[in-house]
Amino acid sequence: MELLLFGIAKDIVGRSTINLSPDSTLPGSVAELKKLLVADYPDFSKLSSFAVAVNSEYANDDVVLGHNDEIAIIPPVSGG
Amino acid sequence: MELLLFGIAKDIVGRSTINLSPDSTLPGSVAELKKLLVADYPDFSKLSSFAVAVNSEYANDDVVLGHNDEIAIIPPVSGG
Amino acid sequence: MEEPILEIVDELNVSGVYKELSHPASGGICVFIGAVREFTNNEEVVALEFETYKTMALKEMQKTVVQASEKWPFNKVVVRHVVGVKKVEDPVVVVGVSSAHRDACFPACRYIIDTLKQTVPIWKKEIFRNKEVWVSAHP
Amino acid sequence: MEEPILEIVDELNVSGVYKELSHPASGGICVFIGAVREFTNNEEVVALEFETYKTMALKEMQKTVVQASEKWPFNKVVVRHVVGVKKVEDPVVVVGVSSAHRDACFPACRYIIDTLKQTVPIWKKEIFRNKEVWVSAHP
Repeated sequence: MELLLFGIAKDIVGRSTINLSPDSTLPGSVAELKKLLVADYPDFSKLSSFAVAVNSEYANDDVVLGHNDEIAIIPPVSGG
Repeated sequence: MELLLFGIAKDIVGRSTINLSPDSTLPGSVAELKKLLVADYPDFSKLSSFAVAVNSEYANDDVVLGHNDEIAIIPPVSGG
Repeated sequence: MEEPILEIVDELNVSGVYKELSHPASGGICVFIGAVREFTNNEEVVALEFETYKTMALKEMQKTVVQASEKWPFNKVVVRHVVGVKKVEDPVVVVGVSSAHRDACFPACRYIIDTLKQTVPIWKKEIFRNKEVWVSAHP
Repeated sequence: MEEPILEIVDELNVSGVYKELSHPASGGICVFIGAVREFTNNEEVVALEFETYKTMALKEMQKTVVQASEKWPFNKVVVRHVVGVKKVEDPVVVVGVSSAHRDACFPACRYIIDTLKQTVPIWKKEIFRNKEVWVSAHP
């Protein structure tokens, strides 16, 4: 499972993707993924908010994650 | 006293100015000018409305007209 | 507000308006362009003809942009209207406002075009295949 | 609504937007341009840097213009946003809508830029002389 990182999320993690290797404990849902991120990178808890996108759509906390999904961390957007 | 005519006012009168010669009975106010126009050219009474401008400013009925004023008949505007 | 650009022109080129409105303190620019539509009440329009009382039109434009600047803070403004005969898709009026934030430029631009259509002495004749009509002249 | 023009670009040229929005049934065209401002909270901005998640950004733009077209009838729409480093007065986003009447293009254009700023995954970093800040990242 690979996570795409953008904006400040990339700065917090220090790179633009995170690979969760198949044999580690993979998050089963968006909520679990968020918990995992905050545990590994406490700076995520300092953000105004952050969302998760699954296959380039905003995903609620209860969305289930599959191994082949494209998953992205979406910090507060600020286009325009 | 010369009147400038625009848009449909020009079509009603058939030319772009009216000269009121000095020795005819000149209208003393905007209200009198409007009455005179409607009397001479009844088609003015068929318009949605028409205004009078004195020295290129909209003028109320009670504005007094002087011989050197630039006076214009302003039928309903429709720019844009 | 910087000195407004207010013009009556024979030909309207809208591609340069952005440059005229660009300003280091302006984060938002709102531009309205009015153009000739092909149909009015299902009747095909061949052309529009615009006429103006120029000195008064420029004065009324000036009053309108001053009123707008008292309601919303903005940096630059352009109002440019054509005269003469214009065909379908030709631009006939452009109103542009640039301001720090979009909360100002949108309503200011809308106010200026709405007020222009009510007060600025410009007249439009719709030319159809077999008749010509001065718009809004009759009830 | 015709097929919308939705793009993420490195360089934004706004002078051609009018031609893209011109349509024989459109009497009104409303264009919003967002540009880099020189100061944010009295601090001088050297540049802005924009980053995007492109596939998702284009999907969100599409959703936004479909929502707008369900609220207001319009003929054409353009949404174009930059990525990369932009300097003061550079345009960074253009939203344009053309419709029969201005009652539709003004609110549709406003809705699209407002919604874009809330939902489209684009991030802006303000580059000051001695620091860099991701806008809106922190409370």
